This record gives sequence, C-alpha cells and structure tokens, in this order.
Amino acid sequence: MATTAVATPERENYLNKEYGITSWLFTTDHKRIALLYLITITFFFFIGGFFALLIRLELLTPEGDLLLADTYNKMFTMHGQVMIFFFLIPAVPAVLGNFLIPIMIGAKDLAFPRINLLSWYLLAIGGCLMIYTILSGGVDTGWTFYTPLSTHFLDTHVIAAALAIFIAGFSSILTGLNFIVTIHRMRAPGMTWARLPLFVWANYATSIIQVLGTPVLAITLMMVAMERIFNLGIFNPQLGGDPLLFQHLFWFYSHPAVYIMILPGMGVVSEIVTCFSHKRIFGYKAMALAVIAIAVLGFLVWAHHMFVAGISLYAAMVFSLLSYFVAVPSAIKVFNWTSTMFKGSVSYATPMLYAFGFIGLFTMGGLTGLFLAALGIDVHVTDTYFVVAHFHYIMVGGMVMAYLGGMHFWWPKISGRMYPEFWGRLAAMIIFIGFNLTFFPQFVLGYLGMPRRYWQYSPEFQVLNVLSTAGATILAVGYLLPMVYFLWSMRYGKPAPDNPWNAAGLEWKISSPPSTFNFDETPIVTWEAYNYDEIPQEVPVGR
Amino acid sequence: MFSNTFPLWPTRASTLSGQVDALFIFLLMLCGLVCISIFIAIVVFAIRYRRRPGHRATQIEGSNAVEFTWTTIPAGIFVIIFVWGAYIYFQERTPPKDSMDVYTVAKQWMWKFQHTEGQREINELHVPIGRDVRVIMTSQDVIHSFYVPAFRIKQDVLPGRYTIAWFHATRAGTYHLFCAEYCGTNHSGMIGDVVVMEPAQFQTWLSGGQPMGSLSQQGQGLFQSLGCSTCHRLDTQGRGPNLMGVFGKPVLLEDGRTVTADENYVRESILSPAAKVVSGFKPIMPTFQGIVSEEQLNALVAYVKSLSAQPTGAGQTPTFRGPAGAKADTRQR
Amino acid sequence: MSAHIPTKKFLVTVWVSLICLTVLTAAVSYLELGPFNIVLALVIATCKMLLVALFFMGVKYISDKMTIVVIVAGLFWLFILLALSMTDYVSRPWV
Amino acid sequence: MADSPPAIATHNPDLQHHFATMEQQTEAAVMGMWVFLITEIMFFGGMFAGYMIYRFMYYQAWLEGSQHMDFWWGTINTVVLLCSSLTMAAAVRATQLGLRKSTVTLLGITILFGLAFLGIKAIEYYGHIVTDHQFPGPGFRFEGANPSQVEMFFSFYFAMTGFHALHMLIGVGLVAFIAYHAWKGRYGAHYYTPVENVGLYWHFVDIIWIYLYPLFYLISHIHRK
Repeated sequence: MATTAVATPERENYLNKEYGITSWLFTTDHKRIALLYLITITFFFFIGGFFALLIRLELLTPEGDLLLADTYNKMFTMHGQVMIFFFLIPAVPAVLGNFLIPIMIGAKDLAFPRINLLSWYLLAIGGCLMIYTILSGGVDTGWTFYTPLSTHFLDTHVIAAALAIFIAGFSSILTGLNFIVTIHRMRAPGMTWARLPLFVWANYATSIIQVLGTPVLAITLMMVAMERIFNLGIFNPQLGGDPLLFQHLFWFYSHPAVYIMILPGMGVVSEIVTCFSHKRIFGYKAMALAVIAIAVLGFLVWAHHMFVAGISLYAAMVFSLLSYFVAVPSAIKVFNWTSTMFKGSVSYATPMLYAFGFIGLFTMGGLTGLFLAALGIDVHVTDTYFVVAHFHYIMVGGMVMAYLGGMHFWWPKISGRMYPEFWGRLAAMIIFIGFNLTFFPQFVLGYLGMPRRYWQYSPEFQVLNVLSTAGATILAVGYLLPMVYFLWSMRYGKPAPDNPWNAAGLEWKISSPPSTFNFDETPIVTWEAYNYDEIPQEVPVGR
Repeated sequence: MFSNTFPLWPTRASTLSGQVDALFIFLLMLCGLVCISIFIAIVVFAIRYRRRPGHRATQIEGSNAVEFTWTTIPAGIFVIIFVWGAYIYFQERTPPKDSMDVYTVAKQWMWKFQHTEGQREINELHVPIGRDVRVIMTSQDVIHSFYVPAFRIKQDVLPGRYTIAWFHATRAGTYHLFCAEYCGTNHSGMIGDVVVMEPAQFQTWLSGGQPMGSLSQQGQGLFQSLGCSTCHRLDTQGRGPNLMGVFGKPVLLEDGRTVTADENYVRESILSPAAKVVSGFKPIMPTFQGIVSEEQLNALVAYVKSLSAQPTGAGQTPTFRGPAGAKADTRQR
Repeated sequence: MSAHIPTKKFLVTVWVSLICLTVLTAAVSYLELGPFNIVLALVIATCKMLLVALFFMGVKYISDKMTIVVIVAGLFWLFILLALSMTDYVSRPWV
Repeated sequence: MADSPPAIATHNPDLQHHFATMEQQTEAAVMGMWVFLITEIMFFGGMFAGYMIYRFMYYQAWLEGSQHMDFWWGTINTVVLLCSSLTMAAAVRATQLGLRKSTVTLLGITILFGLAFLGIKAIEYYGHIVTDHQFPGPGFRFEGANPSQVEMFFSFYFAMTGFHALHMLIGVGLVAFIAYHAWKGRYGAHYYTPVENVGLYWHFVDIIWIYLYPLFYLISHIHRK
C-alpha cells in the first residue's frame, strides 16, 4: 500500500490522516478510493501489456513458433479483456475522475461515498475472477465473445471471464451513477454548468454512456453464460438463434464503450492544453456540447462493426452515415485544442508533451476512422490490422497518452510530490516514438490484407511485423519509466507546491495533497473555467 | 507493388478493387492534408508562442462563426465520403444477374467449394477471368469470413443461412483467401488460394472430370431419394407446392406475408418447413435438419434454382394453385 | 422533493383503473385480431405503465427537471436499442 | 446493488458530512435511484430487444408458444402485483404522514403480495418445467411445428420472467429491510427517502411485469390453459 511511501508533509492531508490497511480498505474518501483504483488498474495494465508483448514476439516470424495457436488466441483475448475492462474503462474516470471531480466542483466527496467504495470492490472482485480465469488456463473467445464460437465451440473458461466482466461492468455502472448525481447535486454555490471544467463535462458524458450502455452488455454476457450452462440456442443458429443478435447487443455497448475510454481523455487534454498555453479554451461551449454530442451519437453507430457480418444493406448505410456524424464533434475538439495554443504561452512540460502526442495520434486515429466508416473501404479493411492500428491509435495513442499526461499533471496534487521533469519528458518521447513504430506499420499491413488475430501469417507481411514488434519493445520501456519514477518521487521527489503549474481550477486552490474533506469551507465560485487572464503566468516551479 | 517480399500495396485483381483503391487514395490525400495541416499548426503554435520571458498569452474566448465553419465543412465532406463509400458497397452487396455460382461451405478450419458443374475443391477456388462469380456461402459451425484482399471483398459466413459475395476477376494469378473472422484454434490456418484463370484454361480445368454430374443433377438425385418429389410434384396435385419456376419469385405465405424465394428461403424451407408455409398448404413437411449435410443442401438449392432457369413460355405461370398463387403473381408485376 | 402526498382515495382510484385495464386487456385477448392482439395489449400496458409511473411513482409531481430528463433519456435509449436493431432485421429481405 | 442508494441513507439517517443540506441529500438519493432504474430499463431492454427480434422472425412460433402460457395464473399475478403496488404507494404515503403503524402494516401486506406473486410464478414454473418439459435445452419437448423456434420463445420466457422474479425477490428483501427500520421508528415525515426509493424500485419491477404479461400471455387469442 502507498501508505508506507508517504513522507512527512507538515499539514494533515488525506494521505497521512490515518495509516494502516483498514484505513484504506474501508475508506469512503474519494481520493483514497482513487488511489486504490490506481493500484488496481496499474496492475492490470502491466498484465495486459505482458500479453501484448507475447503477441508481438510471436508475430516476429511468420511461422507460429513461440506460442501454440491456442495460447496465442488466449493472449489476444485476454489482452483485450484485461486492457479494455480492467484498464481503459476505469482508467481516467475511476482514478482521475474519482480524485478530481468532487474537488473540481467544490464538493467534499462524491454523492454516494459508500457506493464508490463498493464500485472499487466490484472491480477488484471482477479482477480476481479475471486473474482466476487467466491462471486456470485462460479463455480464447476473442474479447468480443462472438457466438456461436463462445457459446458452443470452446471449452475454456468463458463463463468465468464473462462473469468477471459482468461484475466489473457493475463497477462501471455505479461509478457513472455516482458521477451523474454528484455533478448534478453537489456543485458548490456559483459553480454553474457553464463554469464546469471540461474534464467534468467529459466525465459527465462518459457516465451517461456507462449508465445506459453497460447494462446491455451485462445482460448479453448473462445470456451467453446461460446459453452455455443450459445449452440454450438464443445465439446459436443450429438451435434457431441468430448470432447477429449477439453482435447487435454486444456492440450496442461496446461501441459506446470506446467513447467511455476516450471521452475522459479528451477532458484531461482540455485541462492540460489550457494550462500549458496559459489561455482560455477556444470555444468552451462547443467543447462541452461536443462531448455530449459524442456520448449521444455514439449510441447510434454500433452496427458499423458489422458491415460485412450479414446485416441488411440499408441498415449498413444508415449506420455508416450516422458514423460520420459522430466524427464531426471529434473533429471540432481537435480544431479547438489546436486553436487554444494560438497566441498562447506554450510551455513544454511533460503533461503538455503528452497532450501534443494525444492530439496528433488521436487525429490520425480519428481520420482513419473515416476510412473505416466508408462502407466500400470497410469491407476490405475490417477485421484486418488496419482496424487494429486504428483503435490502438485512439485507445493507446489517444487514451493512454491522455491518462499519462493527466497523471503527470495532477501527480503533484495526488502525491504532494513533483516527478522528475527530465525523465518525464524522456518517457513521453520514448512512448511517442515507440507507439508510432508499433502501430503505423499495421495500417499498411491492414490495407495489404493481413487479417487480425492471426497466429501465423504469409511471409510477405514479415518486414512490417518486425518493425511493429521492435516498436512494441520501445513502447514497453516507455511505459515502465513513469512507473519507476512515480514510485521514486513518492519518497524522493521535491514537495509540490499547491499550484505548481499556475493552473486554473479549484483543485489548484487547495493544498497538495488535499485534506480529507478537500475544502476547509465550501468555496463560492465567481469565475469562469480557465480564467487564465486572472492567474499570473510565471515560469512554473518544479523545473 | 515494389516486391514480393515487401509489398506496400495489395494487388488489384477485380473490377471492384480499382474503385476501392480510388476512394482509399482520395481519403489518404484528404486526410493526409488535414493531418499535416494540424501537425504544422501544432508545431508552429508551439514554437511561435512558446513560453518565454516577456511573452504573454492573449486570451481568446473562441468564435461561433469559426465553430460553425469547422462543423459544417467537415460534415459536408463526410457526406461526400459516405455517398462514395455507400456507392461501392451497394455494388459489392448486389451481385449482377447471370453470374456463375459457386457454393461454399466453411467449417473449422477449411473452405469447401462446389461448382455448379459439379467440381469440388478444398481451400482452393478456381475461377475464370471476365465472369461475375457469386459465392454463396454458409458455415457448418461458427462464423467465418470470406476475404480475398486482391478483390477487396470480404463477407462473413454465417451458420444457418446463406450470405453472398461476388467478384469479377480481371487478372490471372493466384491470390490469398483468408478467413477474416476469428473462428477458433486454427483460425490463421483457414487460408486458401483463389486461382484466377483465362476462360479457356478454366474450361479445360472444369472438364477435368466431375464424376457425380452437375450440382443440380446431384440435387435432383437427392430430391428423388429423400422423397421430396412425392409431395412437390411437377403438377398441381402434390401435397406441397410445385417448385417449377418458383425460385426468385415472391411467395405468399399462410400468415399473409410475402417473401422472395431466394437461396435463404429455400434453405429455411428445407430445414424449418413450418416457419414460412406457402399459402394454401398445411405445415406437414418434416424437417431435414440433421438429415442433409450442408453440401447436400447446396445441391438441393441448386436443383430448385435450376427449375427456374429454363425460360418458360409467356403467360405460363403455374407457380401455385388457388388464390394464393394468383395473388403472388399479381404482386410480382 | 416529492413533498406531494396523495390522498388515500386518489391512490385507490388509480388502483381501480389499473385493475379495470387488466380485466380489459385479459378480455380483449380473447378476440381474434391477428397481429393487432399484441398491439392492443401493448397500448393498454403502456396506459398502465403511465398510471403507475405518474401517480404511484410520483413522476407527475417531480419538480426537478433533471430527474425528468433522466427518465426520458432512459426510455429514449431503450427506443434507440429497439428501433435501430430492428432496422437491420426489417430491411434484410429488401435486396 | 439495488439496495445501495436507500441503504446509504438508512444506515445513517442524519445528514451525512459531505452534504450541505438535508434537501440536497434527499434529492441526490432520489436522483440516484432514478438513474439506477434507467440502468435497469436497459438491462431488461437487452432482453426486450431479443424478444422483439425473434418475435419478428418467428411469428408463428411465438403465437404457438404463447398458447402454452398459464393465462389465468398470469392474469391473477398481474392483479396481485398491482395490489402490491397500491399497498406500497400507500406505505410511502403513510410514512410521509408519520403513521408508523400503518406503514409497517402496509409494507407487510406488500411483502405478502410479493411472496404470493413468487409462489404463483413457482407453480407456473413447476408446470412448465416438470409437467410439460418446456424448459429450453436438451430436455425440451414440444410436439408441433417449429420446435426449436418455440424453444426460443421459452428461452425468453424463462430469461425475462426469471430475471423479473429475481428482482421481485430482491424487492421483497428490501421491503422487509425497510419494514424493520420503519418498525424501529426510523422514518417519519422528516425522513422517508429510503421508503420512497424502495417504493420506486417496487413500482419499477411492477412496470416490467405490466409489459411481460401481454408479451407472453396475450399475443395469441387462443388460451389453452
């Protein structure tokens, strides 16, 4: 537990108020719960990353020589499940959102602190089940659980994996519920909707998706489990079922789920870009509307995962058109971030480097999404490495960049310590280079026609695969670095001032680390978000 | 392109692949331009407005006019891309008439092809240049996906129904056939070759001997031996509908709905006869689920189809007896 | 919030209407209406749902607009799920 | 999970530290309950979507399956649930008026109605599973056309009514829980959020049944039982 590493800041804060394992495991303090989440998802990030490395190593050569076919299938399945359900979905909302939302809106805690703790326990229980699944032999359905493969043709631990995700899903639902109610009901006096930081808006939009989408995944996975237990045929054509129904229900959640993963990242980037440009966000209203628009439109496009699956021609056209509509607000956001830097005062601190990386990679990921939404092209590139590259540009290039940027940005607030700036920038650059080397070749591979989830492949694809694997090793180093220096900084880092970046926002007006109830007295908000004109722009401390 | 060991562009070997490439290249240029503009903007802003002593940020709230502009312009461009993409997709999903049919059964982990002439192949598909080829596919177990990168086509193969892909090969050669939908342990081994031949060569290959006769002949044999012909008689006296000329026509059902008698309807009528009973008939037909294999089913479908292939004389529509038949006919006009 | 306290008589009136609608829906289910059996049954069910939601659950007396938005959003999303997945199934035979 | 929003307030009837006012706390709890209920809508929504699509695809089989429902038990159960909703609504009213004794009585009656519903459901299940072998899976027996499609009907019947019954079971537990605390005198005119929230949950489960009843029992005009 992190308690041991806490040094001796003078003021009483949420970290040094109490010690001992029970003070953490039974805490209802949103900040401590955020740290519990942090530990949990970091653990799962490295498990998922380990699987990813094994996948890339296997793909170094065209022959299937490092792993057995079944093992390889389990690797990519569990890589997906662990990374999506136990890292990406909880990452920003449950760690940074949990820590920051109450503070940003001027509240002492989330509306339902005990439900918040329950959410973490659910994730932990789901996580334990996932670990059990991994240790007892794994599961090889693909993270998508496509039927009837998952229901009638595999004898791996499908039910355990489905149950793990089911339980983790309830964690996600309850987090979303908590955030929605908190943002509605707990705002400090004067903190109107138009004054909310965009990070809060982004998490609000995310919560809408979590609350409305996740139950559908839950019931779908229950039906898969029941189908296996009772040998039903809901999704099995041999017994009269329609496997496409599963895909509809699955993607009804799982497409919006990518917005669960990316929207909070967008919120983080909005905070970072404004802070390190020392400037108001360009087009606040458009930015806030855009996240809500993404959350709503994101629910109308799911069948674009199914253009070649055998759905009707006309439904495919409807979903393709709607997919373009959801691209519009994403484009707006990119334009606004870029414009925010215009005539700003741009500093190159580590979080800003991550934000640069985010904007660039998200742009590429988003633009390749236009290729995939074009029906004619999608037929060729769906289920190939083009798709793999596309969603990794969004999820890893976008989301993980944003998450790491946010971790660096708020680390002084969370831990009360500064991280080493040099190492921070170095890691950011290594990650950027490693990421592009890993995933850019995959776009080419995809258009050449290399299908995804292939354990062995045709020799002409090898050169690009070798490049990709080389990139993955660089990426792995890049991810280990922050882990190391964050831990180091908890003991040896310079103590952080309350506002090391001269940033706007309520969280920078309280002590680092915050006290248990965040605010000594409820703040009264009289300013707009990102009021950088009212904040001095000295060179930040801590360099 | 470039070389065999390090290709950077897939071969174009069908009429559609050029169209897909054209849209792809258009998008590459368009998105490349957008992408580079944004990168340049970021770099320029980051350098020009870098934080330095004496430089202060100018606060800008944003501008509704600008927001409106960069909302509507992308939206307009997106609609163009959508229409272009949908146009290609429409062609991909609507096979031309008079195509050559190849029946395909996918199973873990192989591809089985049945030509209408009776040839059978495994993991290898021979087709001629210059003909529209319809691949009528079904799966024996899980979902697979028929993917030929050189043709830029992909279609999932579902158990329990037919899905159809089509292409018109333009270039002789041997091309990859991949299964693109994860289908279990040996997914990556479920690969094959599509061999595109000159028409003359293809004819030679076809005449290489088909011991069991054409597919519809095999189907006819099954039609007799399974006893189908006792009810589905070629007159109006049978207990089941006369199947002559039915294929491809609308059928009025007992519950008032109308369906088209396509491959999937024939298939369903053999496996779940009571699901869509033709108007005027009783649901007395037994199911053939588990009795006929997927390959036999294909042969039966090919046979039923062949019953409609011969051009029938004008005014001769002996499809159904009774009012039902009359209704079905009027709807068809 | 719902400081509104309904009268006993009012609650019983709502309940009586619900029972009447139940009897009605059970009775008309004996008529042979073909596909309209289910249409009629669902219309009556929706009336019952509205009675329960508006009066028993007090939706009618919720002063707070956001809670209403939450409820409407829930129904709207259900509609999205049902309607958009049906587009596929309905239009599959069209080509 | 269902019990959590009310449980928060139940364990600690006083104002919790992170809320400014009692009103804020109440509003948060009631809104939380509504948000929870819409997740429940979507949870059942997945099954409703499946039901709708298969009814569209297998129209005949759905009519056929519906004829094997216990029409009278289903109708009686609908009435039972509506009665329980009345007593629940009356219990909330009684709490608001501070009538402790009638609150407890009404909640008790609600529990009895709930148990009656579950009992009748058990009788129906017994008939379907043991007598008629209609539980889907390898043991499913059906003489008639389209057995596998009728089996699908029964899959949805058991899944949807089963999850509904599970919600009823949780509901009975929740009502018992607040009945106990009401008996202890914890609620009154000053504080009745938990009763209100459990009431919302109970009515919601009732609404689900209001739809399940026609979807399974009434789609065919022929009632064989």
